[in-house]
Amino acid sequence: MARFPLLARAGEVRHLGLVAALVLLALVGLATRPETFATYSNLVTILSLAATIGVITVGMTFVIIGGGIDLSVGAIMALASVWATTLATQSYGPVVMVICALLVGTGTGLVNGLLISYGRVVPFIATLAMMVAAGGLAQRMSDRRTQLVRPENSAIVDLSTGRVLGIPLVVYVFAAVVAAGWVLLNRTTFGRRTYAVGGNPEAARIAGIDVRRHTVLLYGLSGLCCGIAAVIIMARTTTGSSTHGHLYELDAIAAVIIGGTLLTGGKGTIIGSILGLLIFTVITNLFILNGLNTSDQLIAKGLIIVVAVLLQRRGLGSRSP
Amino acid sequence: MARFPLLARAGEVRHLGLVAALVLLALVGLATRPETFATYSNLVTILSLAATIGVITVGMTFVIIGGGIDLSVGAIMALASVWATTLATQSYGPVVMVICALLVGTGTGLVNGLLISYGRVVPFIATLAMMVAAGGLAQRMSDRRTQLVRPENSAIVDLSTGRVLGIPLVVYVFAAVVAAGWVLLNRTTFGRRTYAVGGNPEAARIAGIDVRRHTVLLYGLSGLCCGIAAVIIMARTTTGSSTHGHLYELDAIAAVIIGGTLLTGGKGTIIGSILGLLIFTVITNLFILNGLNTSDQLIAKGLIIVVAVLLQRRGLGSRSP
Amino acid sequence: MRGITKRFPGVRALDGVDLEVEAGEVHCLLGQNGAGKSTLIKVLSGVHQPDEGEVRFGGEPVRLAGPTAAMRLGIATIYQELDLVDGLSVAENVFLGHERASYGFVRRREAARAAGELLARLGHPEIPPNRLVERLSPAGKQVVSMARALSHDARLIIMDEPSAALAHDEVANLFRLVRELTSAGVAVIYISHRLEEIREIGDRVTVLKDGRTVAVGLPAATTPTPEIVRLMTGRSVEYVFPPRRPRPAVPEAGGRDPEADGLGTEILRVEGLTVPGEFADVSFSVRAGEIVGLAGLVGSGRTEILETVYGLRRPSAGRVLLDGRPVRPGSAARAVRLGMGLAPEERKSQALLLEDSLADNITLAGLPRYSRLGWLDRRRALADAAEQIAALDVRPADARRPVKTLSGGNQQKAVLARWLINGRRLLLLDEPTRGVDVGARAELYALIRRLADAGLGVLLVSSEVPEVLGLADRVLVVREGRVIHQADARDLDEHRVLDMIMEGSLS
Amino acid sequence: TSNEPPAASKPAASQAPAAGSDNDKPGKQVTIGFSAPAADHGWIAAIAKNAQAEAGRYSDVTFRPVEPTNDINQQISAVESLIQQKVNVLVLLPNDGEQLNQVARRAMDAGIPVVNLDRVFPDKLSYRTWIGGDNYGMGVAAGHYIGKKLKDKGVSNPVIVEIQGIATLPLTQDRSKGFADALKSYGFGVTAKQDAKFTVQTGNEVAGNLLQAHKKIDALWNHDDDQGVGVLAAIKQAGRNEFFMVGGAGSANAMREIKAGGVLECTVTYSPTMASSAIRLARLIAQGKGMGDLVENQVPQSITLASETITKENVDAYLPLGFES
Ligand SMILES: Nc1ncnc2c1ncn2[C@@H]1O[C@H](COP(=O)(O)OP(=O)(O)OP(=O)(O)O)[C@@H](O)[C@H]1O
Ligand SMILES: Nc1ncnc2c1ncn2[C@@H]1O[C@H](COP(=O)(O)OP(=O)(O)OP(=O)(O)O)[C@@H](O)[C@H]1O
Ligand SMILES: [Mg+2]
Ligand SMILES: [Mg+2]
Repeated sequence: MARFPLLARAGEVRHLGLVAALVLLALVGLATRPETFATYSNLVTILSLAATIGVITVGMTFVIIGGGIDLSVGAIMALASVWATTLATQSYGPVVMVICALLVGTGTGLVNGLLISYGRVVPFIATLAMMVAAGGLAQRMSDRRTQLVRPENSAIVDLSTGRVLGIPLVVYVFAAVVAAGWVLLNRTTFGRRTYAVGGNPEAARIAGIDVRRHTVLLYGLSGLCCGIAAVIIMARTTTGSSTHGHLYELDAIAAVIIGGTLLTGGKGTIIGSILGLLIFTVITNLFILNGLNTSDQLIAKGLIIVVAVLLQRRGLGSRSP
Repeated sequence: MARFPLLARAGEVRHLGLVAALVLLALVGLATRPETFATYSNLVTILSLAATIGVITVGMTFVIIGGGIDLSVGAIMALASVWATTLATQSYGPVVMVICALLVGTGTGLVNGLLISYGRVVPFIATLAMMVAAGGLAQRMSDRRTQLVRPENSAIVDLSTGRVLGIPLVVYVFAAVVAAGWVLLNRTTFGRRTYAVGGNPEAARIAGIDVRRHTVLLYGLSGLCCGIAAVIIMARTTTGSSTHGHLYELDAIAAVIIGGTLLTGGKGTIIGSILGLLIFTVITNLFILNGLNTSDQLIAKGLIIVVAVLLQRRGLGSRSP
Repeated sequence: MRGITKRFPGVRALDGVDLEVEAGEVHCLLGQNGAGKSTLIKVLSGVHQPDEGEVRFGGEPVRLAGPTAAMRLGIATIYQELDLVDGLSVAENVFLGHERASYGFVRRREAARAAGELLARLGHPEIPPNRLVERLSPAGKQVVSMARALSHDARLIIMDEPSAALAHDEVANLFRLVRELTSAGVAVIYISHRLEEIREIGDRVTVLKDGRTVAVGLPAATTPTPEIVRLMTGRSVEYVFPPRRPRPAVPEAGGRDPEADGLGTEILRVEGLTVPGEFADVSFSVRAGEIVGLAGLVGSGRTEILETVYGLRRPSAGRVLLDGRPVRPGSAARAVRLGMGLAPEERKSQALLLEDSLADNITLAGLPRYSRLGWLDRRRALADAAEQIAALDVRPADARRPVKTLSGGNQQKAVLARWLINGRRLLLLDEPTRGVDVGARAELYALIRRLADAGLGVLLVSSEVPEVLGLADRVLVVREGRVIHQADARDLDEHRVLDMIMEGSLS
Repeated sequence: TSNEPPAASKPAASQAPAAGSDNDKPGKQVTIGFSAPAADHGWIAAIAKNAQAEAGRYSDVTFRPVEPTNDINQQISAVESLIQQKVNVLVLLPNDGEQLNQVARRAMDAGIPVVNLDRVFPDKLSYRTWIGGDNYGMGVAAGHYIGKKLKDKGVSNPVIVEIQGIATLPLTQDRSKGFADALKSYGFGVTAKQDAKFTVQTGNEVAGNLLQAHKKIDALWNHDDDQGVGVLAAIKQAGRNEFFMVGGAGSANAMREIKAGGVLECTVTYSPTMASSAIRLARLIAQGKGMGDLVENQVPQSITLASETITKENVDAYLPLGFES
């Protein structure tokens, strides 16, 4: 946990295992597909594809460090994308669409937080219920149809097609969210308190931290990330749909845990989560470059997850018990 | 935790909330579909539908009380059903098919357990990896096709069509697994150790319990339950397929938690889990009877889950902190 | 504080308690385990809301709606259960909840510097403010807790058993600080089960019993011990340490005639045991009926020695023989089968299933006894548990009560009872009286002695030198992972042992 | 898409003329039970909508749909409950024909005729009539379009990429086989294939990666126009246009793209109007009538729709039939 200058270097040791796993995957890519893997456009593609879950993973990292879990991220993203692409919303133009997605995401997240904090429903169940309900609501709003972003609002689609320095704008959005998440977690009282709330809620309460309020904010933050992810998926697919984000929660949680965050809370890093996620994204890319079929992809993916986790523990070295 | 005689009665108070939720649902059923809901054949339908996940839920209860989680149950069930319906297996007749399903389930579960105990991979990740890999293997073995139970092995199908006292045999299998699970958890040293291992693994280890071995056995048990569930799904659908059991893990975990088992381990009951599951199944049945569309069904389901949890907490009354 | 009443579901933890503390004094709170001391101070620091009663501070009635409200008034608390966050650094823990920050951004350098100053004031400049708290020893964590209390500009500092995790010299350090505070006019509420500390530092004493005040404002220095003990326990405790067997004719005569000194055969022999980085070349033996004590500073490696004997750690050299047979390391299950039992240092985290019943806890290590083909003989288990509960006088004597509702001393008895139901050869006791009140302590001492008299070998670790000297037959002095001296307990006195564990030399 | 002017999303078949007979006249009152997978996909949604709308056209039909689900176990229960309710005839689009076979057979045994929609039951005793699309034929149509066009261009060793739907569905395998067989007749083969999951998002992800794997592509067949929206977006994002694309199913959106002229040149139909036809057949079966244009007194045992090829030339004729994804 590189939170103080001198620890910073030592802290990075934590991620050595993950970096090693990524390097290994890259070597496999170079060996099997030398002509395509290391190209600029392929790397950009990997990052663009990682952007959606990546943003969600940042929010999930906060929630899990804070001692919770959020199963509803995929459904919230779907709901936000649907709400932002209804005819009514679209009539107000792209800016309102973005604001709508962010508000819907944040609002739904806050409802999760209130249920958990004040309703005292365990996070797993509260967010599972939200996953089911938000998914249903998204279907209902969209009448189960895929809603196209209308041509007059194509400014949203430009986020994925528009490039600066050859890199699509969605990648910048992704990077900005990661950077903001890192600063928030490591440099602000909100972030430091998140560790306290997750690691020892009783101690946090005794120290005068409003644990309930903080928990509500954490889920709100996760919801906000889902809203941003909804904007990205709208840009990537040119649509809003209730099928967006299916099973994202599992991938996001897995990325966070592979990144070294404890499911019990109180420990973890944004960088680890993003590295964990990139491992997933690079695996998929490698498989498709090599033309593996889905069944083999799945078998290999299972094995790679286990190997990545074992490598990550080595990276922790003697610091793990 | 009704582990000593006199506590047994007090223990049942725990489930009052769940029973109340079920009664409420039943009243809704009687009010909306008086002519069909309370019929014998509808109740039998509910139980047959509950049997597959029900058996899995029993294994999941053990794993969660023991401090773990098993995301791979659906995939293991699919793999077992596929393996048991390959032409090669089918050529040995129905008994071998059943044994094959049970062995595949147990074996895969044991691999989970070994990864977690001796490989020290956190349960969430180990079983997630297994979920992905077993799913892929099932696709591969079946060549992504649905495998029919051959006519000469129709003894397996008879489990769902054959009836004793008007009740299909699968319901008896379900009941037997629940009863066996209850006895194992409440009346054997294995069950006692499960509570100890989940409640305080360090204390259990120092008290001379082989925590690692016990953990391996718990996942093996969960795998065995998946094997049994595979037999039931083969009987119900007359097929083995890699698509069986999709998302069963979420339903099973939710049922266990709604049933009052702590996700942190050390506490919980089989009866609670089964009540939790029946709530899900009755909800689905009510929706079918009332012809609700999926979106509304999902929204309602999300709300009902939250209400059930709140009711269940009331049922716990003063015993919760 | 006047007429404070606090009810928890099923218990009335406080029942009209009065407490009055003056500026500049050290006011001690005494009482048995579960008397309500911690609950009282939690009311005072805003963690619990009282059901009845009134709190006045500086003459004004105040409402302590939450921890922040108390802190704002200048009430700072060092809690009994450590209240630190493992995943945060020392500095972050010190300022948790009142971070040095501007616009929500932590001023990290300033926080580190300020934390460093506080630690230096506490006599621990060596603790780096940037280190993660999880990497500190229990004593180090206690120091951080104190630094946090000091970081508030407090007019009243409450310390709930601050010395439980501290070694002897650390306690002296703590007292120096307390005197510094009181001379600056700060009031201190001090809770401890060690009467000698109360005598040394306390001005006045308030005694709680079963959630009621039984004595207010007794002079700390002059009230006689039996009087205090009587107030706390409601009865008189005549002796503290039980009598030993008669002194053997030839001490340390093992070898020629093992039974000559009234002790039995050798049960445990440890030869050249070494765990790199923890301890080296440790050799000793324990005989039937003998209590062997390990004295040493916190962090000297005694816990590790016990754990290695028990098979929880793998030694790099040396061996452990139980009844002459080598114990292969690697699993506690094997040690248990061979007849060892360990009562670990951290009762709650290492020994107890807090949610489960007393009976479940007592029978945990004896499950094979109640298993017939895996079937649990619940009647016999319950009967055995009840028998031990009666024999050890566990209160309340209700086998079905969840163990988390028991007081510390009774929980400790439950841990001991666990090992008594299935005929142990050797008991390893790590700090068996930590956090246990005087009355229960005397009972535990008597119990341990009875067990030894019945033929068990006992290996005892305690940070309280008088306890080791009073209870053990033979004492090993451990310093920095080495046994530097062993002798019959009657040939040692407290002063000499303290010198040895601190200086490493014989004075 | 639902956010188009409402007029365009009217189920197409309801505007189609009735068969040339007096079959449309009210007859015996019948209850039609209906079960299909969950409508999380435009095509399936169109199926449900068409069925509902078609049933609504007849005063003598009581429509009894059950909760759609993607879980086999639940669909079995749903059908069981329809059998209990003793409907006159069942229209079933199973999640998987083989897995629902047994319960369909039970319905038939209970005297309830089953109209098997699209995904076929393996056992002919399990249904009275089957009506569905021709998945193999769809692959063949796409294969012929691509093969012929590349042959005409004189391309040798073309890079042909295929994006499938859900890999575990038999229909996917049929489509792939038809595609490969048709290509073979031109001496071509599929260079790479991957499956998306019938959703826009997976279509986008898979296509994004596939376009990286093959820097130069000659032709691309995407099985499904729903996921095709995501595929087209990925092609735009990669800035690629050196190849042409063929779609599948025939959504209105795909037709508009074809009309506008772009990468998507053609789509091969698999029309959800079959659901409307199935309801009509079910009604006729229950009323014991035959089909007006046929000589037979009874409805035939099986009806296979042809897969048609829609290109810029004929797209205007098909636009009214396109379903909104
Ligand atoms: N949160 C709680 N819920 C229920 N009961 C509690 C709670 N906290 C304390 N108690 C009960 O209140 C009583 C007083 O406990 P308290 O911790 O104040 O004792 P204490 O005097 O500090 O004892 P010790 O010397 O062991 O620290 C005990 O019976 C205890 O079991
Ligand atoms: N300041 C410190 N920083 C980091 N680790 C420490 C520090 N002090 C002690 N430790 C470690 O803490 C561990 C536990 O020491 P512990 O206090 O349990 O020893 P002990 O001699 O058994 O003392 P006791 O049983 O009296 O508590 C040891 O492994 C030691 O290396
Ligand atoms: Mg206390
Ligand atoms: Mg120790």
